[in-house]
Amino acid sequence: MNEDAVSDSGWFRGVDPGDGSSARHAIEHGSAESPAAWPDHAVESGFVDNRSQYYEVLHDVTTAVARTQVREREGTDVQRIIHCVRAMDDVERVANELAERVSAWAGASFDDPGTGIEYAREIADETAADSEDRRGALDARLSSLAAQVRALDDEGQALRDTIERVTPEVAPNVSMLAGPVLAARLIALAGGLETLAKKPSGTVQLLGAEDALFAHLSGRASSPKHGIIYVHEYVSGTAPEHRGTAARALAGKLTIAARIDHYSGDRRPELQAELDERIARIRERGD
Amino acid sequence: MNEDAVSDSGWFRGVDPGDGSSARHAIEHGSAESPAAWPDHAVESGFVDNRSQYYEVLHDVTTAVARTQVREREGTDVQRIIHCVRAMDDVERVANELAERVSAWAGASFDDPGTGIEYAREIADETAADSEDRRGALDARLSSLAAQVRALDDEGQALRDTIERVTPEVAPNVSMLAGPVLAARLIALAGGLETLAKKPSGTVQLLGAEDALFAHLSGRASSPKHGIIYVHEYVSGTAPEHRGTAARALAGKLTIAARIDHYSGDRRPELQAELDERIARIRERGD
Amino acid sequence: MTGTLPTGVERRRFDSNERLATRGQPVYGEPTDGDWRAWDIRRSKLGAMLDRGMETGLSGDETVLYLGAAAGTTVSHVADFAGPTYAVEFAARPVRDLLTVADSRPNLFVLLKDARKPEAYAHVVEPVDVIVQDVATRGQARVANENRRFLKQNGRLLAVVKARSEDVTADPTDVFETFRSQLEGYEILDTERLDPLHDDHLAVVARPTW
Amino acid sequence: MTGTLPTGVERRRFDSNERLATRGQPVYGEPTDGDWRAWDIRRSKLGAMLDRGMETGLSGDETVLYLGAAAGTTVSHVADFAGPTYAVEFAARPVRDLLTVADSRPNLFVLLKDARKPEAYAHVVEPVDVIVQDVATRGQARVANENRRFLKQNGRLLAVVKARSEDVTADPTDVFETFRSQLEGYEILDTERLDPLHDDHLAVVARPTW
Repeated sequence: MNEDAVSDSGWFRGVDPGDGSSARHAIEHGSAESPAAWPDHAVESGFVDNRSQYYEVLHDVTTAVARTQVREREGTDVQRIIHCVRAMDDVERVANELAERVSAWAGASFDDPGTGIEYAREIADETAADSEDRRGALDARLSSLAAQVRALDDEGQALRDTIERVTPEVAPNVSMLAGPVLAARLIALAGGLETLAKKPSGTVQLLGAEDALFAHLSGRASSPKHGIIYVHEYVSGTAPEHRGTAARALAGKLTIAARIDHYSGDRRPELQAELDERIARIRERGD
Repeated sequence: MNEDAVSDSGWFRGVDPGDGSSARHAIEHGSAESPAAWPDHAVESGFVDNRSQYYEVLHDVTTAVARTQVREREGTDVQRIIHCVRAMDDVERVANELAERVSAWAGASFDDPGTGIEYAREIADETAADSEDRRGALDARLSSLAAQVRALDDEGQALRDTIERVTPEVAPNVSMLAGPVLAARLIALAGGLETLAKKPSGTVQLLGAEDALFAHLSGRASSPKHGIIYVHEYVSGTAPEHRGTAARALAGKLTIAARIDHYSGDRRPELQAELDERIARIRERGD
Repeated sequence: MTGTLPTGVERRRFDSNERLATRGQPVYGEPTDGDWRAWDIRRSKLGAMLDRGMETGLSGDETVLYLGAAAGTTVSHVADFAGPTYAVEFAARPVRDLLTVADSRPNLFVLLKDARKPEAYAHVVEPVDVIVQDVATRGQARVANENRRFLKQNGRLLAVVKARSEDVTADPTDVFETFRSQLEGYEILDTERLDPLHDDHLAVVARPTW
Repeated sequence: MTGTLPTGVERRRFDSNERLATRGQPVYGEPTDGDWRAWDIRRSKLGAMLDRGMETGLSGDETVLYLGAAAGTTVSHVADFAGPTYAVEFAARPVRDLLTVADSRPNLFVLLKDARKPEAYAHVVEPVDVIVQDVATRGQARVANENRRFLKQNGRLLAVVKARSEDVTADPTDVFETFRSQLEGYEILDTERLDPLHDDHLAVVARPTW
């Protein structure tokens, strides 16, 4: 226990009752070795007039402090999600690039080189007793390169696991509707949960399609119907002629979900039911 | 010992003296448990007329077989170098890309994020006792990502080491003049030592500048003066007005070196002396 | 049913079932009847303890320190019948919900603190009649020992020990035995397993020794 | 200097130094005098053995199996004074140089083979008077044992044991002792360390036992 950090006075010692900021600082950063009859001390010291006033002040201050702390911690979590989703994309991309190199290299030694990360993992795992010749023919550097691909692939998976664990804590409703990874991508594209919550639905619909939108605005292409939300089954799994409508419906619900996640944090299971119903209707009748 | 592979007759058994290909195959792939007075057997079996003729045939056949084998093995080595240099470029590129991600992420936790691979290695190595706070603040996923960068950086170094060891064996003269890594790049760009040896000097000078050359031929840019050989100190370290001349001189010597490497394999230290002298003259007088 | 319910907690009929209830703003979608709200004992271990008649010593209007308040399901009922209620919770996410619970309960004080570090809230929390402990971390006995300083002389510790939080592979009986042996400065008055409503949970009533 | 030089090897004066020499096409930039070429004993362990007068049993015109011929520095001199000379080398790169050596020596037969697998060249190599062994791999005693089959009854093994090839960390004396103890079917006639010309190398002369 750090003696320096421990005083034996209540949180209100030295705090001006009219100065909320110093009160909040005292609650958050103060400390004491033992409890004491703080309400009585507060009255005796003249911090408040009576016990009931003390509890009133205490309620306001503790609530304000906790709210700020929660907001800060969630902001940190949002930043973490953004970094994780960007890192995951980076890691998956470079794993695929190096896997291509492994495949091209292995093609020089074997007649049947496979492709992709799975094949690189095979090369890295090449230890089976029945493939001794093959192992002998395997360049040590190629094995090592393949092991890098395997490690990157594992890293990508670990990042995905983290995203899937943390995103529903921070954005439960967006995660419910979009799945945690797409939710994380939307938050990352918007630059935060708050900025996502403040965007109009039409913008959310086109997040990740900025290039296509710019091409459209420059008169070089038709208007894009959807951005990253295309990967959602409710968009990509809807017939092309209704896809724009489905994207608009999904973006609408996601926008509501983001606002609830940011401003209240309640879980609203009914959002999912409403979205399900709306998409079913669009797929049936196109509206 | 595999009994099937071992016969107890000489290499010339069943070989038609006039059929060089079957003789070479017998030398390369035949086997016997024990030696025997093969010259006498060969005469007795009528393969040759006398011992001196036997040795003459043996000399020709063993020499021809060894020459072919050497050429094949070196072809494999050249392919290995090409794969290593391409893999090294890939690995170094992705290590730098992921290091940027590490740096951006670390910037969210620390006030003093560094940049580049060195900084990612620092994050990965963060174990010093005096930085416990900092270590506590370090996201486990960020540490893990940084460790990937470190592993990729090590892999790139291992590939470079392999290139530096193997290239001088395969292309001693080009390696002497250009350094092993640039030599490997030239071989990789040409697609092999043989193809490099067959290219005119002007082409060697521009290897790696194909895009710039294409832009020039399309009338969109001026003629490039050098390709990858720009990284050689004799080009980049020469004053701009003489750089084209220096590049031409270096490319000329590299072309000669590649031909010697491919066709004879002799080491020719005098090439280095000639190049040194030529560059000194260009730097002095521009010719 | 040997224990008496504290004042402010009653058994009432909701949809033809008799259930525990307190008076207050509803929190988690529980059935209501006028001011009264049902206390879902499947979601609340303290509710289960009261329901099965454990002698908790609660009589109403106590000062309470609640360790491991989570989203507030149980602490909302406690604040309904108790006096000043200090709710300690370390995870940020459930505290968002806990704040909503506190909004309508002026006697509920939310502290985003670590229950393993009482010095960080001893400058706020006064001596209490009851500690309710429902933390899901390792070292649950240590948490009880560290927080003993907050209990008044004839106070009560109402702890729920979660076997899986200590060691998912160990036999719950062994975990409970370890908790008992590690508890220091307390006299255990009663213990009861909460199965089947709450598997692998042991309810403990204890008072501080002096 | 107890040993006699084989026919075809002479001490001759080059640039005022008396040096070993053989007659043949120069190979590695060594000084020449007419047909004669100096044998650089700093680059050749067999040359060093002859120079310091070890009793090699070589008299000239022998049939030779040379294991570990490398680029041919030494084997070129051997082929100059010996009869049919079978040169085994496993690494491709030095064989390119070795082929140049063989071009002007019709009695030199180059075999790109592994000296640890004699069956792969026993269909080519006849029984020999001398094995010269200078391989830089682990298991040098095993190489000598495996190739014993090529030696005629009164033949000689002239082996150079390289301590560093067996174990870079071990004491060379221990490595040499291990080599001696692992040699099977040979009687050791003489051993001599080649320091300082060739550090950590032991020259061994042996003959097969029957």
